[in-house]
Amino acid sequence: MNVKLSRNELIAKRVAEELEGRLIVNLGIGIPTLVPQYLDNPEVFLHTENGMLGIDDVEEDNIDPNIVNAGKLPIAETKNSSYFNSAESFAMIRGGHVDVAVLGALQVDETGKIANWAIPGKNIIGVGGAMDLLVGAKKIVVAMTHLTKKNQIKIKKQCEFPLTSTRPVDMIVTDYAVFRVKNEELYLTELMPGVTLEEVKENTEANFTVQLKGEEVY
Amino acid sequence: MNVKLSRNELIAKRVAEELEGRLIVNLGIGIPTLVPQYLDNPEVFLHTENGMLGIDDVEEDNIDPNIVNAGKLPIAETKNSSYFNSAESFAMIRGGHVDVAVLGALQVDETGKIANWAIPGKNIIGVGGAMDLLVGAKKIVVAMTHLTKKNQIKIKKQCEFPLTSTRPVDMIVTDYAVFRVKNEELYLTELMPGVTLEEVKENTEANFTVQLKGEEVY
Amino acid sequence: MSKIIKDVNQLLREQLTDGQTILVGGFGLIGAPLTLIEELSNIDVSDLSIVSNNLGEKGKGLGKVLNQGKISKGIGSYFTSNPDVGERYQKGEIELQLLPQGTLSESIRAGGAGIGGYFTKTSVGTDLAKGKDIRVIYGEEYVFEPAIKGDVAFIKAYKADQAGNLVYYKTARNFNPLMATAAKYVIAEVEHIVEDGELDPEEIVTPHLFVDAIVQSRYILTKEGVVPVEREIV
Amino acid sequence: MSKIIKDVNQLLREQLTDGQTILVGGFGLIGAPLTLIEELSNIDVSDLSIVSNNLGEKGKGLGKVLNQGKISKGIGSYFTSNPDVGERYQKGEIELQLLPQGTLSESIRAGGAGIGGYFTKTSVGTDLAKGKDIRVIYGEEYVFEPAIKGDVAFIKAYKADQAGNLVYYKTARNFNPLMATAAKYVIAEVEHIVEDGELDPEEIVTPHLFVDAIVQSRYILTKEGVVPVEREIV
Repeated sequence: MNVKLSRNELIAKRVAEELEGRLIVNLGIGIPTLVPQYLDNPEVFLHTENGMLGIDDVEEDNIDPNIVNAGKLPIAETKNSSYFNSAESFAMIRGGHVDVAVLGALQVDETGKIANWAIPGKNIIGVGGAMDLLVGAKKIVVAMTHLTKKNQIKIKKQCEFPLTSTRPVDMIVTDYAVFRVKNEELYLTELMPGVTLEEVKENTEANFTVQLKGEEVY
Repeated sequence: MNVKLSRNELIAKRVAEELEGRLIVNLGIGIPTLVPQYLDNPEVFLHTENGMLGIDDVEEDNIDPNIVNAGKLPIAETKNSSYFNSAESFAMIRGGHVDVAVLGALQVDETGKIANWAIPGKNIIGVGGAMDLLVGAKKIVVAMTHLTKKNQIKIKKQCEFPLTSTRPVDMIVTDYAVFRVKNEELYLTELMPGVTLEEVKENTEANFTVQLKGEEVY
Repeated sequence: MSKIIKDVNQLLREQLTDGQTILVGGFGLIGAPLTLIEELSNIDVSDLSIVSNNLGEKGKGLGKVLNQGKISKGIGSYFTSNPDVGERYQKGEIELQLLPQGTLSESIRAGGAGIGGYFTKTSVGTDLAKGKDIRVIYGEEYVFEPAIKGDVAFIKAYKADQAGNLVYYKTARNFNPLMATAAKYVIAEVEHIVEDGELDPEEIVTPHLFVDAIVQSRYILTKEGVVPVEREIV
Repeated sequence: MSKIIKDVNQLLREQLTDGQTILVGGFGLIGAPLTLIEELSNIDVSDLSIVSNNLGEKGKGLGKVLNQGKISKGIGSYFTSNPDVGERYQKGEIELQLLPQGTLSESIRAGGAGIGGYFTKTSVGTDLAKGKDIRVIYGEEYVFEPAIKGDVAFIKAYKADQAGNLVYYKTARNFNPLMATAAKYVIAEVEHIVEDGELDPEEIVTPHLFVDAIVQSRYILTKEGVVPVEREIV
């Protein structure tokens, strides 16, 4: 099977490749929910902040409306799943017991800080677990399209949208490229298939250091 | 059967009579542990701060070393018992979910505040759950002998021993008398069998108002 | 004295008054006390403050009560799930207090546990920390959050025994065990009422000392949405 | 990579270093990780801070380790259970931090939950609140207590599955589930190791993400006291 992946699938697949070793992983809504289909690491255990550890895809016939993820999509138990209340779930997140959070973002600034919960001018009436994940997960991976649907730049010098946290993320995976964040600076470390460095530069406002494979400088 | 009760048993029996209606009750070590044998109220549910609600006496043959109360004495489950961890147990206590705590005391002052955890001059190396119960239980009943083993007065103007809490208790049951505490003042409301008012006065340093039955003034 | 109450309408009329704060369990409709919410829509009460992750969905669950104008304040983390909330907020018809979901749940736990308030790193440096106290602990910045308590809690559990011990079902657990600890009067709506001794003491999630009243669920969330069920009380 | 470790002595030699803070579960000997404590007495390590409700009993449990002079600080609520603690304290051989039991347990929970500290009414106005910050919240005085965390936790559970999910036994639960959340490296001593799927997801008390290593209990508390048991690891 050699199906051409959509932009979102391409991003999800690249994130899945990053999840090596025994890991507790929390997936945000949107592109992150596509990650599991590319995972073949049995030591990745998925955590959902509404109170469950150990998540599998569910077959249509087996849907139970009371087993859902944070996006309220139906999921299934695995052999070593457990359930817990919301305070315990966020205790896990804030307490540093989740290894990786994969999150969507509206904007990223050039220090690696993200905005993913509110848009100025609209009602700011929802935040959910975004801020908790940002301060608590050991590693944060952003999975997002490089540009908005209207082709606006999302990786900016500064976010116009309110920040989710003062903590920079660790990695940004888009349909154009992969960036790593070190000491509040962005490093372009990979280009996605068919994308040129020039295209990344044209569509990114933030400063970044190019550090593609074979160009390691630190 | 008309067995003469010991002083401690007399105190425990009087405390048991006080436990009416549906109640969650926590019993401290010492005299309070004698209370259950005089209880015939099926709506009293015993709570122990090491993590159990719903406690019964245990037969010698059924002792399980891993089912104990806060005094580390073996106990038994009842039909609606539950277990929980220490933080949850003290959340119940501090959060106001325990109706009555029956506690021993070393001294009581004339405002109804007690000292029951430390003796000056000795190492102060143990407090356990005493302070939590004092601030959290809805009603505090002290169950203690009126005098020390050396016949020293325990109900004093002021405690010489360090206070357990700034919160006054609600009731004091001794082998001499019953006192109620209202607005940080002591009211003698009952004399124990065979004890005279004179004897109580002689053996009590704290000021108190006499308000024996038939003498209600408030 | 049994905690099992058959007349839910009467129970709510007895327990609810204008201006109260009500804690309502659930993550959207999952684990929401749908029967109690439905009955709330039949009761004449106003100016309620509702503590709940969401205010239901459009016209459903708490969304129905919202549209009756009974809710003057919402305390939650994700009101976005019901567009009617944003609309009322815009018109100034409802006050909202938005908290990160971890802070919402922790504050309710604190309320039930006799904790006055606590320090969390969540939201430090963001718009949601504006005006809140900051304290440095072991070199890191934390924001102060006060405990949340309610007058009444509406919770949803799976099973209750006669004493009022509760167990939950899957991810319908969510906020319910927390809210069961943090209100003066706690009403648990359950799918099954069993005899004492049928619940394993090790698996009881909410010990009975937290529960004041038990009512039988008459609305259940299924794959097809919320459906009424008829079941006899034991 | 299995979490089940057979060579406990080697595990402790790898994980422990002088000066660490170790959280040790149990209420006296009930629910204490007796095998890990016994092995601690065979390890060359010193200047330990031990967070535990008690420091064992005289010569038993942590009492044995205490008498070896390995413990320089105790953080607990009831050291009275071991007279040797008082004696060493008198001689200035050990530092003690005495906390109300509810504060001890809440501080450990806070440590595991990413809470920097919290306000409790417990101890306000007493000798144990001396020098601590007081804050008035909704008109009542509370005392500030910082979170407690450890480098290593020794906990005792009843069963573990292969992934490391834990369930406990009766009142042997006590501090163990809290301590399992609050250390960088968590070692769970268990009586039974079962296959994944044998524990009910609803009754798991400690989800596996908290547990780093599992060892088989070789010492068990019975009516006759602590006895060695020989059991094969699954």
